[in-house]
Amino acid sequence: MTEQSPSTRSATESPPVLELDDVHVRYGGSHILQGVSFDVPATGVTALLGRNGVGKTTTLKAIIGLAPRAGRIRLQGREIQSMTTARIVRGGIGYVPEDREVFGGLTVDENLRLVAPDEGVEAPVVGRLFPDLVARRGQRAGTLSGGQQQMVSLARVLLRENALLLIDEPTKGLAPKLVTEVADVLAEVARTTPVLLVEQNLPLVRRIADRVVVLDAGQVVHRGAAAELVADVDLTRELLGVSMRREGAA
Amino acid sequence: GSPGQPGAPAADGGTGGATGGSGAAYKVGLVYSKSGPLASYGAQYRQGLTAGIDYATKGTGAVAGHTIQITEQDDAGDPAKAVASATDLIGQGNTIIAGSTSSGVALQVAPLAKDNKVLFISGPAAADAVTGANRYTFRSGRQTYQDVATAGSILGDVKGKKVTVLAQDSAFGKANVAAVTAVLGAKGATVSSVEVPAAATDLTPFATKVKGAAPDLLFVAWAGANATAMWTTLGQQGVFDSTKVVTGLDIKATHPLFGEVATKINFLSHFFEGAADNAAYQALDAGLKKQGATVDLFTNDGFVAGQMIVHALEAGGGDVEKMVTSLEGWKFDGPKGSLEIRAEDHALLQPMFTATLKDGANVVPQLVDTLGADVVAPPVTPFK
Amino acid sequence: MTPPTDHVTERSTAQPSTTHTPTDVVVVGNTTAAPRNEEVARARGPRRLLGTVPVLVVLVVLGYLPYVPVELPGILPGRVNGPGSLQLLATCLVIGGIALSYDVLFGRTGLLSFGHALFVAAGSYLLTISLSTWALPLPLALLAALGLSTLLALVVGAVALRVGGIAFAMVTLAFAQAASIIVMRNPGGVTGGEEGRPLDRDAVPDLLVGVANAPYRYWLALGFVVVAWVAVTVLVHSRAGHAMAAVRENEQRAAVLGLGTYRVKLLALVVGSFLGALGGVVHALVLGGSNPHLTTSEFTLSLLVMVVLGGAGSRWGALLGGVLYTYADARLVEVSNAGFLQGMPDVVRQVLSQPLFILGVFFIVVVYFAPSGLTGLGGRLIRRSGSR
Amino acid sequence: MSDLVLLLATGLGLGALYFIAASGLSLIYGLMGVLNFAHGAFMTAGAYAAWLTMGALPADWPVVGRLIVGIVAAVCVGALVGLVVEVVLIRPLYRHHIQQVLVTVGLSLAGVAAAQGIWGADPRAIDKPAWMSGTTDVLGARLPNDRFVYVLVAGLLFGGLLALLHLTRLGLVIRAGVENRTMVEALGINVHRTFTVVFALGGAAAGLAGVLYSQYAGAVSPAQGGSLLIFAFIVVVIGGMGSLTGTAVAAVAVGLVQQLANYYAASGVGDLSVVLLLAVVLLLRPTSLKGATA
Amino acid sequence: MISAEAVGWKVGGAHILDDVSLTVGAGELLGIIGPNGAGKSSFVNILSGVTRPSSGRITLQDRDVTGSSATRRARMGLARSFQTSALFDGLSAGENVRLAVQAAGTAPFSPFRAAGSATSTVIESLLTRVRMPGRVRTLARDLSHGDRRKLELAMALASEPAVLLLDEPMAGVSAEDVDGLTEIIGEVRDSGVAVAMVEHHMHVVLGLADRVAVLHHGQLLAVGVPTEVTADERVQQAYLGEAL
Ligand SMILES: Nc1ncnc2c1ncn2[C@@H]1O[C@H](COP(=O)(O)OP(=O)(O)OP(=O)(O)O)[C@@H](O)[C@H]1O
Ligand SMILES: Nc1ncnc2c1ncn2[C@@H]1O[C@H](COP(=O)(O)OP(=O)(O)OP(=O)(O)O)[C@@H](O)[C@H]1O
Ligand SMILES: [Mg+2]
Ligand SMILES: [Mg+2]
Repeated sequence: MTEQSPSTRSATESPPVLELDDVHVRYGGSHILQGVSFDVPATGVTALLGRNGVGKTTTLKAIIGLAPRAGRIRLQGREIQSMTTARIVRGGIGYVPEDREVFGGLTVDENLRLVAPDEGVEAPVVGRLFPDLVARRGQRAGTLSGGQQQMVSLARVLLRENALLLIDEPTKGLAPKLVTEVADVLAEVARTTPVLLVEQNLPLVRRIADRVVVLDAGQVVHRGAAAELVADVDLTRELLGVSMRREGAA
Repeated sequence: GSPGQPGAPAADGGTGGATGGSGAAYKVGLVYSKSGPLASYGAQYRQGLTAGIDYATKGTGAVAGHTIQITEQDDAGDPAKAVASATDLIGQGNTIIAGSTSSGVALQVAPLAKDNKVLFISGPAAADAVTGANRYTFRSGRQTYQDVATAGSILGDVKGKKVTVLAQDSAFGKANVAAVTAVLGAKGATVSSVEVPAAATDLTPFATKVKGAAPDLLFVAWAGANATAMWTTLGQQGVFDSTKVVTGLDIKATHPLFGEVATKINFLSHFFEGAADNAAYQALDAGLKKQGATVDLFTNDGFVAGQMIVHALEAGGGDVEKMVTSLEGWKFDGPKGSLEIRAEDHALLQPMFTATLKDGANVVPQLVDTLGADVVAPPVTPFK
Repeated sequence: MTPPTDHVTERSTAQPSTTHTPTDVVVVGNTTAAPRNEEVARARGPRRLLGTVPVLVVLVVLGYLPYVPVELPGILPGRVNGPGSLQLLATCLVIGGIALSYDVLFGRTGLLSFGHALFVAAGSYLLTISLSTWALPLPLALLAALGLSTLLALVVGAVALRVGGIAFAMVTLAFAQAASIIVMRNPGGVTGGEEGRPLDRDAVPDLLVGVANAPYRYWLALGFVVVAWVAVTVLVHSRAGHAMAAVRENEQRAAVLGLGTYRVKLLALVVGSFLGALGGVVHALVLGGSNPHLTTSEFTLSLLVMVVLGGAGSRWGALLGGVLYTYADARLVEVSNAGFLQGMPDVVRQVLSQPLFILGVFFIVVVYFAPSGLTGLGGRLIRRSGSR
Repeated sequence: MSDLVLLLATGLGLGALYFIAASGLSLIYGLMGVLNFAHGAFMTAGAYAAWLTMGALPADWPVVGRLIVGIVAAVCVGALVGLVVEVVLIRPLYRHHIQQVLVTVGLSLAGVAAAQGIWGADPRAIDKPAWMSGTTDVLGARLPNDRFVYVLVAGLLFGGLLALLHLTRLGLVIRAGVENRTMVEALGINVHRTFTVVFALGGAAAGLAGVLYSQYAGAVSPAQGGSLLIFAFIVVVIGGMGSLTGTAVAAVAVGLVQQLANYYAASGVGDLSVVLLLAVVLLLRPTSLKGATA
Repeated sequence: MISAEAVGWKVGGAHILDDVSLTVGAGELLGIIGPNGAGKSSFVNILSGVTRPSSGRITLQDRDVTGSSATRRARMGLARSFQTSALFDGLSAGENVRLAVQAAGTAPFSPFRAAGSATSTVIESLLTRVRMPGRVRTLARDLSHGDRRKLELAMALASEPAVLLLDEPMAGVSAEDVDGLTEIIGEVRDSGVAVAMVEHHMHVVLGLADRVAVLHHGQLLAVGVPTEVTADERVQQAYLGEAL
């Protein structure tokens, strides 16, 4: 257990937007999250890192009410751990799931209209970030390529004002060029909305994340500023089994 | 040690006393529809039976000092359940089984009677095949042949006439077609049929076919649902304009279902309220009133079954062979009039009726004619 | 059928339905019925041997019942070894075995067939017909009934398996429905129409006829269950059984692995149908005839209900579901005619006196409180008490 | 010629009835993945509601007036039954599709049995406006007037449902919810409420079908809904589960095929015609008519 | 080993693939890259028989397999993974692998062959190889995303195929394991298997591929050795951008 960070909170003056306090998730007999506690400050990108299967996705699901959870979760000071998913989302959390989960039978436009009934694909943010989607507005989302579906999934949450975005591996399966673009989008979004980001692409984390939280086996093993982690090769190797530097160089 | 006989009761006596010493009850098992689609037939049968036993035992409910103990089982119209129930009842020592609201049940239970040598008195089931099924099987109701023969009488002399049968494409319907062909065909009528598949929802095509055939007499053999739609359709397509229409009169509850054409139909009837009048009828009427019920189609079958049970017990005690012999050839008065159990095949020879439905809100059947048992007697079908 | 694209596959792992065949939702593909995996539980040899102990115990107890002269008032009609009780138990066992045969298709392979009744009825009717109409001796009649039924399964399966999902369900339903109509129409007088066809008593051994011989019919039914149980056990532990599980879980994936999914499904259908036909044969012997209820789609539907009630993909589940369903169906008539109803208000009494009402409510209650079937419920209880 | 006109017209009327019965089924199936076996019981509920209402209204009202009130009652009762069933029985089993189906099987048994217990197994006559029992001569054929009513109602229902699904936000949510309920929820939309609405709508359509079918049959009986349900199932399947347009086309096709086969084909074939049609359609076009029409 | 000749695929008037010809030889690893929606997965689907092309020819081990089913091609020694893992969700990870092992080989399917022939050691070693030891008993549906990807790879390897098609094997795999899996794929190639791999992780492609094919709008934009291709300006513009 490395508690390196002197104080995450000093970086931001305002109170955290999200607080997790001793959150547990159990599926049947398996204890997946074993007392996870961390805060998400009200600005910037907080990256949630860890090896495969440590519980990153489960953490996001616990926050949004898609996993059976115990413990306390506060959004802007309000306890949300016993609310339904729909209420939590309306309370200001946007969620981009790991599996894209677009509505395959609906057109691109209809997918977006679910969130923004009046604008759909015409919303300025879509035209600016994902012109490809505008061109494919009438295509059924199920026939989109993997990357295109990822765009729909991202666009969907950007259509609404959110207090916090939970984004699970947004660049998975995206072409390198698009990864860069998405990174830019996220950086821009994070200027106005705090983001809790799960990501395996460490160069991207380095580029846009302000803080990191590292999970291992259902527990938080590290909290700190992103820059610190990047700077400390040994720590990165210990926590994530890989060095960010080398990745970046590739 | 090795176990005893499988299926045997406990060695130390136990409860087994099914038959035996004087004063023990005579056990009669009933297998009929208390629930399921034929529940109302079953209810009528049961009410009639109570009245019948009461009448035949002169209110004592006992034969020669032995009370008649009735055990009831519900077959819900399902032959498989009926077989299980009958097995159970026979196993419990009932030497008489009665009931069978539906033909399917009657035909599946009849072999059991023979296998286990018990008396079986079939109820409202109309299938001709129950007659002559085996030595142990009797019936207390009428059979299809008698229905059809009655219909034939309505047309009078059928020689050279065209008769069409509109029937459901089922065993019941087919039996009717066969019976009409046999009865009326033999008298010189040309018989054709329009068979309606069970799954047909709209009956217009069949009404059109009937209309196209332009018969002198239309015999309708229809059981169960969408009767109203069928009659309405026949009316709409103008079948009644040119053809005499005959059908069987079902239980009271169905009388309002003929709709507007009710008065244009000629009915043959097994039995209805006011069809006959004699001591047995009055006893039936009174017996039913006591139970808060009224005379209806199948109360007769129950009543007659009651009479037959009592007669058999009087003559044979618990001895099945004696009971069988006592019933064969027995002549007696039932609510319909005088009846005879034909010795050769156990057909129940009985009078039949024709009727019309009176107009108005309360459609009440009116007797038109009574046909003697001999006029409508089925041919003999010896035991297999 | 247009082969589904990669995209479909992609989504189907993540979402409960696909656009191409939204129908697959109810079908077993993505089922939430979560057929339990016995393979997981019994992986190794000694464990598997241990697993057979309860089976043998149950078998011995069941086999001994005809020697138990005890009365269980309210539970069984008369003595346990009385003819009524044994007949009832025999019927329950036969249907339980047939449910087991249906589970080969439904629970093991994920084939939602609405036509299983066809094969059960084929076994039953072919036996009565070959005994009575064709006057074959019993061994030949058995051979004819089973052989022809299996052939029928092969033909029907070969055609129906060209499609999948609900379409498969409906094609099998169409076949079964056609057979039902034919049986009802009583061609040449061989099926007896809606009245059914009694068994020719002279053609079967005396031991199977008559009320007094109920124990032998009971043992016959028990024997059938044992045969079905063993057959299913062997099947699920064979490679074919594994392939069936693969087809159930993800058919396209199985195809890409090189498993001949069509053949796997056909095998499952034929084996299931053979066992079903065997059940039909025994059914005819136990009940003394064939009746058209066996041909109806309601019968298949009730098989489905049994399997799911008990727990799909588990031998205990299917068997227990079949036995309990049949028992409830038969005994609820007693409940609904029971005396205690007399004191109730009219409407309540009238409603409660309908056995089907009680049966319907019974299902709802069971499904509601044990969504993964009775065996699932049992497992849950065991686990809970174990963890405390 | 007049025969053909008559058969086509009545076939169309039959198709209209099938469509009305199937629409609710298709709606619930398509959108929730629940093959609602209780749909027949819902129809029965509607029919009895109308029958009771018509009986309770003053007898000196014109039959048409009583019928209209009866229809309203049937639709309301259908919707209410659907609503209650969804909230109480279906919702708690959301992750268990097959179990949901089983619950509806149980309901169908219990519902019909309850009706039978209360009102008896026998059909009860229901009043029908005189005009609807009459006929109109068209090209020498006597067309029963009530068929026009069924076709009209079916048309309106079809249009209404299509508009609902494709033009409203509710429709959009419904269509999305079909595919991935969790995700709709994760977008902040209350799916529970939407599905309840869908079930109530399906129930209302069933109620309507029930009362119209009782008019058609001239009587109400407990098993009535079930007998119509079989055809509704077939229609929904041929039409491609969940596709409203497919359902409409299939309903008309089944109605016409049944009518024509019953008249022109040899006895017995008529009965098989519909199942044969079903098998052939499925084997030739496994994805059903949907692809061709939607 | 496997080759596509002038393959085209149209859906409802849209050309998804247009005149694509590519060959992968034994012991060769072909990287397939291209922007999202370029048609890479569609191409893999066509090679593996999941989709039928509208035009062109596929040959596998010198036999024309354009018309044959996915099952048939699998039995001829072709294995593949899916872009989003397609697993037997209700079975455990071990059973998934066991099925893949059992289905392997060119022997016709024999239903009653003893089930135990795939020993658990084989299964366990395969799972260890893809860096997910101790997961044998976990149901596939309960695996985390990255573990599903690895299991997918294990299944593709299990059959010891002659031709291996991988659709984004690294998507979602944790940074730590990417190197390990890369190594495994390299070994497989070195053992003489023809591998075609769609992948967006450029360092993986560059490290592994003998040749790289770039698809763009369904057309083959470039084929060649990695350094050459990545230097191509069109490729940079269409695909790489300023890569992270
Ligand atoms: N429904 C479930 N039932 C049981 N175990 C589960 C379930 N869902 C997830 N798990 C287990 O919980 C653990 C954490 O899963 P999670 O999806 O949160 O991992 P992750 O950190 O997101 O990994 P990845 O990087 O691979 O996506 C894994 O070991 C997984 O197997
Ligand atoms: N049925 C269809 N109808 C219309 N367009 C389709 C259909 N199926 C696929 N497409 C289109 O074909 C293109 C190729 O899709 P494909 O999945 O092969 O892309 P890809 O190269 O694998 O992309 P990615 O890297 O994002 O996975 C996409 O633009 C997609 O939208
Ligand atoms: Mg994850
Ligand atoms: Mg792709």
